[in-house]
Amino acid sequence: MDINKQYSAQTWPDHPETATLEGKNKFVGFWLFLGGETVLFATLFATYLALKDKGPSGMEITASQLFELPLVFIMTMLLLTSSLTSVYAMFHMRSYNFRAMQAWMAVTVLLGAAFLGFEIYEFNHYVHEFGFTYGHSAFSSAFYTLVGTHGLHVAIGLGWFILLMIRNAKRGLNLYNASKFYTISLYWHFIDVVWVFIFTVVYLMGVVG
Amino acid sequence: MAHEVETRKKTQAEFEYAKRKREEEMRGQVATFALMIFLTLVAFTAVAADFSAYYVVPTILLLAAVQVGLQLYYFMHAKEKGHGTPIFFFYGGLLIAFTILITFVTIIWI
Amino acid sequence: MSSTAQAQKKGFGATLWDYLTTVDHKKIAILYLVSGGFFFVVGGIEAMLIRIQLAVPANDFVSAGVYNQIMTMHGTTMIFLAAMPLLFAFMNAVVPLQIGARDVAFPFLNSLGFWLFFFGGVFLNLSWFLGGAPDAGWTSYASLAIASGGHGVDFYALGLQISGAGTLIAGINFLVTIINMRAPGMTYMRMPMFTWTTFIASALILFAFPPLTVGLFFLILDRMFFANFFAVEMGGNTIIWEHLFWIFGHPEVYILVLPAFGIFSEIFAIFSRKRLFGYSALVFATILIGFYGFMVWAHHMFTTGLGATANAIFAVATMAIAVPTGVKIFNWLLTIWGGNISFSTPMLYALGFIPSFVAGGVTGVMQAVAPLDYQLHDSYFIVAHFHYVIVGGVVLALLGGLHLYWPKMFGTMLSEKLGKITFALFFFGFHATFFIQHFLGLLGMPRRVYTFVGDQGWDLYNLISSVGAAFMALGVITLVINIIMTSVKNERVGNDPWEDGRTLEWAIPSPPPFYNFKQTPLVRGLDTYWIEKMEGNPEGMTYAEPIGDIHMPNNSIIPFIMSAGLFVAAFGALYFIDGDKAWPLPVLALGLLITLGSMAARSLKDDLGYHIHKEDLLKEGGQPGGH
Amino acid sequence: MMRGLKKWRLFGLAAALMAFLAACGEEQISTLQPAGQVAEDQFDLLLLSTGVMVFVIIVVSIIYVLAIIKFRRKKVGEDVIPEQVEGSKRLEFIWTAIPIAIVLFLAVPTVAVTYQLADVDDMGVVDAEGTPASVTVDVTAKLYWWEFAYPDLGIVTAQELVVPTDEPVYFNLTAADVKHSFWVPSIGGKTDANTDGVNTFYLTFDEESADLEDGVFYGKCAELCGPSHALMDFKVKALDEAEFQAWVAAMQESTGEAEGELAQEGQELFEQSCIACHATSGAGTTGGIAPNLATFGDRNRIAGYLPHSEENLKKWISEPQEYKPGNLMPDPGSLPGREGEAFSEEELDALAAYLFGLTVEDDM
Repeated sequence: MDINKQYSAQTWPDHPETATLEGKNKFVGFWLFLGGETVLFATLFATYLALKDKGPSGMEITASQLFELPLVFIMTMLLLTSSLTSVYAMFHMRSYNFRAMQAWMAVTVLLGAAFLGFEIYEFNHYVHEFGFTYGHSAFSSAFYTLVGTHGLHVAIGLGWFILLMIRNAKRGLNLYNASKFYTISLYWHFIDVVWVFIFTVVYLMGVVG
Repeated sequence: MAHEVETRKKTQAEFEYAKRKREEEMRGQVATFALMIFLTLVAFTAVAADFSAYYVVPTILLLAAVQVGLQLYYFMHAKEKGHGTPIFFFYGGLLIAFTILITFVTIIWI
Repeated sequence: MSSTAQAQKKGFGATLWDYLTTVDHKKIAILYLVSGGFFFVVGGIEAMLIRIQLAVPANDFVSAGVYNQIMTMHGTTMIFLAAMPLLFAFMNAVVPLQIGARDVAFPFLNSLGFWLFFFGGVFLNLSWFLGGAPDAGWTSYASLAIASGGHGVDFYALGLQISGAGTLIAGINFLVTIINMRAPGMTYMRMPMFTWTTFIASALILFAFPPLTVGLFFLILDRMFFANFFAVEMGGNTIIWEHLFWIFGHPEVYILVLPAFGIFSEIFAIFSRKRLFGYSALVFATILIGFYGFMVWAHHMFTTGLGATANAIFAVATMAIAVPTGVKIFNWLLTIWGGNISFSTPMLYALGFIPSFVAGGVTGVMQAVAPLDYQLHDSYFIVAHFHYVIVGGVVLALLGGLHLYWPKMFGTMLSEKLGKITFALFFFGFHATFFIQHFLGLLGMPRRVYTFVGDQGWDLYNLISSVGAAFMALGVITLVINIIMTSVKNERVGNDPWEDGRTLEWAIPSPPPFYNFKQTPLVRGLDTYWIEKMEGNPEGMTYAEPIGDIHMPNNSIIPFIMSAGLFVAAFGALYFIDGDKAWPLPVLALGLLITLGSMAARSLKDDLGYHIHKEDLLKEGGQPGGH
Repeated sequence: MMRGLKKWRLFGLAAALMAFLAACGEEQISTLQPAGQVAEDQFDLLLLSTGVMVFVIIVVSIIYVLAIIKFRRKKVGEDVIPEQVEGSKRLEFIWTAIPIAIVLFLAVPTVAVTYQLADVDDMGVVDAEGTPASVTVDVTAKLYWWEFAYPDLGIVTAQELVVPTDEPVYFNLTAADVKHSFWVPSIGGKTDANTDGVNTFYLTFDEESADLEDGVFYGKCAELCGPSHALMDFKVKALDEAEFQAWVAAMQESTGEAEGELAQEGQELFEQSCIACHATSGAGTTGGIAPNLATFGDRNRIAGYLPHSEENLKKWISEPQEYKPGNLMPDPGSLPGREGEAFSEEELDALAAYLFGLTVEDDM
């Protein structure tokens, strides 16, 4: 494949992400990876459920006291919206509109960064207001590990977005990088999928008790 | 490894058609998004309204499952062609994930 | 380039650099083979020390603490650092050839997977020199693993984490390779059995390793970073570890044994000169075993106290696995039935496998009988059982596969005579060592004991077992002699040295040229090469394309550096908890920086590979030996 | 000639018999010589499953041997290319259906016995007067020793479990430090002693242990628990109902007082150095950090595995780490009042005299 080959909107394939063998491989491989990630997050969720509210005898902090829904709602909105903006980015990628794609990706990154900021604030809040540190109890370890692993995925996703945007800023779309843009957007949606379960299982079910 | 990619210039009609399809799809995506926001609002409201946990928990889990389906099939394009194998494996992962979750809420004991 | 003869002509430095940077699946196969072989010998030495210690009652050859380290490292090394990489060696060497591909789907990741495994294994074994090896058993049950002093268990958790990441990458790579890279006409139901079993085993890796990853992270976080997953007094729960470990650990058995089944399937077909009997039944049995593999893990935990209902469910589910396994055994028997059996070395291993594995299988069913398992669990009976499965299944496959594929990988045959001696010594030693252990278990001897008091009815049996182990060691030594002697002689062989090859890998030179297939083959049925041979096609292949330029990936040192970064970071993490040194945190950061930096470098630099031009391919003609 | 052959036959028969008997192991520890209902049920399952499995092995072996003999290249011919058979639906059906039938056949008793062995409903049931109908033992596994408390009887012992025969004995099992596993092979299968939570089960002892070689059944720890896992043995004395009641009464009255001059010296020393961890009265409470020594003189082993002699006791007291690496018993020098000084030979004699005098069986 010639990396310098120029395309126009009319020569650009309908599915540029899987137009090359490398793209196809990346596409299938990444989906498989997400299948593995599903199991990984499931074990974290399962452990969280097993250790929820568990601590040294006499521990007083429980999920229903800890969590505050307004903050979680804002974070959810941010992440859900960022999922839509990355869909827009892919829409423009498939339309061979590089600038629009970059712009939507930038929006996605901003939303993701805001989400991450809130999460850091939230953790900080728990530690300082409640003394709910990582080593506080089995509950705290399970909570921070589950939500923190998700946060780490968000951070990695942001770094990945930024790296791709900088790297390709000057040369625009080609079939070599189309699949890369596509996989990061898959990854980003997956992060959103995990968050849907986090806000449901951890926060909402935590508040319900 | 055939690394050369056949690219072909679309005729104007083909191009217009593809473009229209994409735009239609994008409108669908926005509708999906609206639905997702709505489901989220329902879930949060149900919890904030302090209904009995027996009703709320299954409801919000169901809402989450629906949202995930929307993400998978619309945002992640799983309904498009060529997704058979990936989705098969993804569901394999979900099946095992489900087994693990069931285990950890039943036989971890204490 | 891919021939050893040519490699010898190059300087040592150039060859070393070549192997450090290679992304060629055939060379990565050799890397897996060599390092897996090395760890196999290390694990074997540990096994010999165990049998020396247990040869007589109240022996003080090694102390209790050291024994536990040896025993732990024997299990860990054999499973993670010997059996799996050796299987990966054959998968890498053979699977792309069997499906008519020029390479795997992700050559770069293939190299990364290997180096992660390698550095993880080295890290784990450095524990011997840095204050003591892990001593909580290869299962590393949480309460003991948390209580264990020193850094042994830290080495275990970090080392396995690194090499486990490599395994996961390798698994995904094989899956995508088999899904996307099959030659035209190679439908799923025309794939050779070894490819099929690799496919299923890789799927198991994909889903089984994440729970291990999580479990190991919990262990790392608990031991080194103040978490409380398993600290009961802080609300933790040790049963979580047991579940996570066995959710991984049971499929792991199938990850090992399915490719072994694949190798034997190839051997049975080749040396009976007959197509596999009931190919489609074998395929479905493989899929079924893979699926069941995930649904039965709690049979390792019958005595934990999960309750009668859980035990009953998992007991019956476990028994169900016997059905597809039985189907496989009978299909193999019917493959040789009516065939034309040649008793060459690989076939001896395959024929030796059937009774050995059946014995291991039936004791498995006995242990599925949950109440009976209360007696057998954690006794020497279980030790006998899993060695019958792992040695009688996997190791025999590795040895048989080694003899089978050696000419394909290196272009020269191993000596048949020495090969048969190896088989005889190893096979006799294996049964002498482990058969008697069933009875030791029934007579009340628990496993993982560093010594035993005499006159409990165990003395003679233990001695017999130790003598048997010596025969296995002799067998392995004969194999090493065989490898050295035949490598020195280096008599070259042609495409199909066993003369009855059936699948595509036998249609190309031994060793294959670095681009594998000059022209992509067209697959016209199961056992392609056999079909072409029977139809008198002198080329051995029908081609799907004319000769043209071939695209090849570039070599890269980045996988090596990326893995080395994690290796460095692991030291930082390991010593962080001591709190008396200033350097761990900077080292942890430095290591992660190396890894992230090389990831960024990889992503910023385009790696488009290069082309072999049509003219060069034509110039080479049909010369075996390649480049 | 014929006579020679006959002799050989006899010899062969005798050898086979010997091998068979030897293969059943020592009756105090072998699962093949069950001495309780639980072990018998498990032994029956062993026989059943072995029988079924031997049948499978025979079928496979016959096909296997015939195939190898009939279809070897020497016989078939060097250049013969056999027919490339694809498979057979009928055969596939047969060897799927028969194993399913076999599995179902095994599954029924498996499930039944699994539930049966988990049945502890009668545990702690009391009669009209409020006395428990059966004996319950709280077992706590600790680093390399076992504590056995009888909460209903108010007594505690260690290392040697004493139980009545011919009635179900119920157990509550837990671990104090790391996981262990409780196993008396000739009485019944093992159960893990977890650090989180209690496992309950029952065992029945059908034979009195007095008839055995050492007068005890052997018990083992079956879960790796550290360096001395191999040495974490315990013993079981199964007494008939009357003897058991006598033993309980003697335990309840045991005081740990010494008799004789040397032993009294030993007691003084013991009370200076050892009493902080070891109780010497059977009517104690649980949770001691070291074994209760009320029955020390009745025991069968020192430190769980050394022969029960004064000599071994002295060695064990002097160098506990040497004999049970990783255990928690301190060196004599570090005991209260010792100031780094080991026990002298005289002191060891006195301690031995005292400890060997701690017995309840004499009072039964």
